[in-house]
Amino acid sequence: MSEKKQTEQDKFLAPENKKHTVIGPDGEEIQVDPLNDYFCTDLPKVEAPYKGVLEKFLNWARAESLWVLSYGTGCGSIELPPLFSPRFDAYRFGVAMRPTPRQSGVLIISGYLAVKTLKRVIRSYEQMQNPKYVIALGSCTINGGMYWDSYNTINRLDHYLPVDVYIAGCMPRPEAILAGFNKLKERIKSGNAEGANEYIEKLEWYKANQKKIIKDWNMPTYNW
Amino acid sequence: MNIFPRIVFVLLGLFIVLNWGLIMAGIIRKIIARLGMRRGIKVFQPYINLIKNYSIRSQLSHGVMFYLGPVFRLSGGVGIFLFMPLIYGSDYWSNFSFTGDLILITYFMFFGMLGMALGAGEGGHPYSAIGISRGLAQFTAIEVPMTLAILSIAIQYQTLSISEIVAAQQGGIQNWTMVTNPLATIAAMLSFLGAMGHSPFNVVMAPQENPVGPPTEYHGTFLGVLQTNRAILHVIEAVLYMNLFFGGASNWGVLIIKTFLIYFWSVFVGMVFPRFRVDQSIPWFLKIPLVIGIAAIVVFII
Amino acid sequence: MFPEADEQGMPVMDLDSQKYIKIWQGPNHPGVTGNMSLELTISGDEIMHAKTHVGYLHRGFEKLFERRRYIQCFPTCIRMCVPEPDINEYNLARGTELLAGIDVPPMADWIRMLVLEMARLQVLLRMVPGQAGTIGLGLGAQWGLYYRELILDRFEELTGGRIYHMYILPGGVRGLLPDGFKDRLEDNLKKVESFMKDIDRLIYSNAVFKKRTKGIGIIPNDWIEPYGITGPVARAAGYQTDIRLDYPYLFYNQLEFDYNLEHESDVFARFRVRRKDVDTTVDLLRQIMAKMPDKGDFKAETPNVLHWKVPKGETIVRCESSRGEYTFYMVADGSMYPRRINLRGPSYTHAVAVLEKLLINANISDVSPIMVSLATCPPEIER
Amino acid sequence: MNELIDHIKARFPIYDVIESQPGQIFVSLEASKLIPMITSLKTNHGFTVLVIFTAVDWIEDDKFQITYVLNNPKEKQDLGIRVFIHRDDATMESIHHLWKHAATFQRELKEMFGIDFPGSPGVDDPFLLEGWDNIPPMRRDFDTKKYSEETYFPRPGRETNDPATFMKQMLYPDD
Repeated sequence: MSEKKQTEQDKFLAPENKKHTVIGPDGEEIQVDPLNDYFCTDLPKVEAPYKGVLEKFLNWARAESLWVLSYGTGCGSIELPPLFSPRFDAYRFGVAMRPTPRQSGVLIISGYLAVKTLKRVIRSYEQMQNPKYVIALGSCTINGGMYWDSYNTINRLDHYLPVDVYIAGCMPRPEAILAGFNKLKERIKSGNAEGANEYIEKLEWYKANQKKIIKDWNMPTYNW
Repeated sequence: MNIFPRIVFVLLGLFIVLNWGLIMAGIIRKIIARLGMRRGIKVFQPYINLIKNYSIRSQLSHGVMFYLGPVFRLSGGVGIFLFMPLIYGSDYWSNFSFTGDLILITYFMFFGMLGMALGAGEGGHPYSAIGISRGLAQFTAIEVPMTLAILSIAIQYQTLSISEIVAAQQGGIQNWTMVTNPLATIAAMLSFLGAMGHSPFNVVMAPQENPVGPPTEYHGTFLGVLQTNRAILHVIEAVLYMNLFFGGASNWGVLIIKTFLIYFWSVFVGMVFPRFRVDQSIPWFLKIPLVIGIAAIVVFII
Repeated sequence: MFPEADEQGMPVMDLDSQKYIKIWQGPNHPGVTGNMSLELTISGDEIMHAKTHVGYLHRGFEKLFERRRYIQCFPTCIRMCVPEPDINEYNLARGTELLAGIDVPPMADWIRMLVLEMARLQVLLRMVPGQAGTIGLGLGAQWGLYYRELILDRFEELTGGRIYHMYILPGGVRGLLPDGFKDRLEDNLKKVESFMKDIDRLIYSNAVFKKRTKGIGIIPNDWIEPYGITGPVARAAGYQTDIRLDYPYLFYNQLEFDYNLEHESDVFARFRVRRKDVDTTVDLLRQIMAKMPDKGDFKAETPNVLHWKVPKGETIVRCESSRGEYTFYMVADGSMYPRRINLRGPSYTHAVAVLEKLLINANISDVSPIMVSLATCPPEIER
Repeated sequence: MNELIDHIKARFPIYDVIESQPGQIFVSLEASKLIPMITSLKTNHGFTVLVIFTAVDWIEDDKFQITYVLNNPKEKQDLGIRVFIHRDDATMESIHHLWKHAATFQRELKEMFGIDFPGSPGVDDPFLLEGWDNIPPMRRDFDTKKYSEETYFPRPGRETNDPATFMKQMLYPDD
């Protein structure tokens, strides 16, 4: 990393992530560079799927048990609570909400993404475990929709994350979201939903796009 | 009985308990859904979730203890199972029950918690740490009335063997501890609410206040092990209460019905109450159930 | 043990001293209302310092309005407050009418009032049972969403949209009520009333709920004006404010209702005020249906909206949303595009200045009840 | 309301007094007189609530208009005060000591318009944007469409029609 880029990165670092000295319990001074010491700097590897009937069976289980990260990124999140209410009841289809990215397999991008949110979405996505799927809700994730000329919202999500299913509309009705879930299930069962591996294979391209718009990239390249 | 057939029956019993635990979780979720005017999940959804969790391809580890946390938790659950007599009067289904098993089982109930706490602490997530401190503090408070109730029963029946306690309750509902020692039963059933992790005592793993407590960092196979343990633990703790207070079971059918009803008691309360903060739940346990527990002992000493 | 403060009044907290942990609640935290985050420094379970971070939903609406004609602003502006979009439509329409000097036929005003109150009921049905969901009683929220769907059905019948309606336009509304609409709405109101009785039993007389919410998040009376606190939060402190009564717009002066006041000013008092608001809203809907005319002109003549030059001027328009005073500031420069449309919603102060202050010394488990009681809605802060 | 205006007029040089609605008056004022005037309004005349605090960019006059709308909850009156400052080197006196939430408004104005309020707490902290390196976005010389097209990979295929010309094309193609 060049000298200039280094100072640029330091400018945006949170105070606790800057290089500093920690005094240990026995009075020893320890130099800490949190970005390298506290975070994992390795890059992920492609995890090849199994072959044959076993993978088919596992894909069936993955499709029938979709754990969604409860992260309402945009206005589409107003239609997510009704999805789990008496009228629509997505639990019937094995869809459930999980509050932590480690345990969830589906990331719903509910609407437009401001740049500041995109950064958190990328972190959440990378913290989820392979295999993982992305559902993009609303026209604004497809081509910018209502906010196509806004200076702070992205226009196409597929340049930053691999998207499995798009659900068009502004905003999509719960029925449309349920249909989207069923589409995702079909895709998983047919073995085509390898977005996580695709992301790792094209990591450089995705990272270049992400870093182009996230000007204050103050985190490791891949956030485990 | 010879040791090898006994091991086979223990494994078979573990398999039955695990399956009943998963199906019970499904049925309970279904009932909760009906209460909320929904159709709810499929009854077999817990199985699918379990398979899915074991099928996650990538696993992250935060160190050796992080691996061992779920293992400790599972060995805590299986440990309770190993020394718990399941069916009264059956030599095949009394596992490794011996004369002092009540003490060992109360120890195993805490063992899993501690192991999990060490493992989750290594995860490094602040919410894990908050959840652990809440969980251990609350569980200590839960244990007090529970232990008092167990002591009361031990004094009442003059034994520390679960099999003998069950044997003493045979011969009709009027011999159950529930009738002969109601104070101890009340104290124990109140502490059961806390042990099962439903409202109002689930601030440890509350999704809103503290997502989601100790298991925040656990995923994939680790989470699968935790889920397996939960299925076993819920049934086996209900079996413990059934043996101590509700006359035990003379066959599998009775066991299934009684464990379901005992477990449903905690769900039933949990549905209509929000959760306490941890600084409210600990005083609660140290007030009403504690007083009832002490009274239960005093009655039998006098 | 409270940390020392430096000369600017900010607490000095050395994270390496192991006494404090810094944790982030949000943006993906189920206990935080919407997409915003709180940076909390805690010691034990007690919060020492809180800072709100907003901007996760910033779309630059006020910049986009510079590039949109007045009529094009409508589909955009309703997305500024997602849970309750109709107040945006009304404010923008009313502001445009005031600037352009258009008189609205009375029938349109009655229908607007009906739509606004239905929107308020829709929000409250989500919010009133949902507030118990933040402390673990999700059953009421499930039921509440079912009854909210009934109101959304009426919206769908009237406007064709579930969440975003675009029904109120400058000069009036898009159409009259369909046949039998009032009967169906009355039917739904009856269901809502009986549901509210269940909610009273399930939530408001629940001992644990009271124990969790009483005595936390108290807003002193002398904060209200300096912090610009409005709506139910101010009314829970005994401060008489309701835009519908103070600055009557539409035909609110022909309806009979009163301020819903509480005096404890804690989280429970704010929840009580919202509960009373449901009754008021149901009552107001009945009054509106009884008093509104059956037929009439529903739209005034407006110039061709694509060539509409609104004369130079500026104005502020306000209405009462379910969360408090909702104000638009509009400046026209005589062209076809608005010069500036600025929105100031109640969350702008509730979620930033008030919340940061209110969370100090609170228990970390109480963050989400306090946030929900302030009814923060991030999109209207960020726009 | 008119008495109030007469009263203020006697003490402060206000001009451009416009009554936009009943009970709602907008006045203009010199920037240096603002703090004494709103302090007096707040303490003596009951204008205790700050409703709107925002800026308008009049790029053709090379000026920023800062608008303060104060509300008198007792008399139900609104008074909007317009203050004009130069666009380059835009600085205004801070009012964070009068209203607690004014600092939030000032933080936003600093970020969105580049108007500085020296002394306001946390005014330099980013509020809505993160890592922004362009001119403040709400200034009128910032072209949001151009920025979006250059930065965010527009998906090909979107056709944008100016509604007026499009309508003309569709309805009267021969003209």
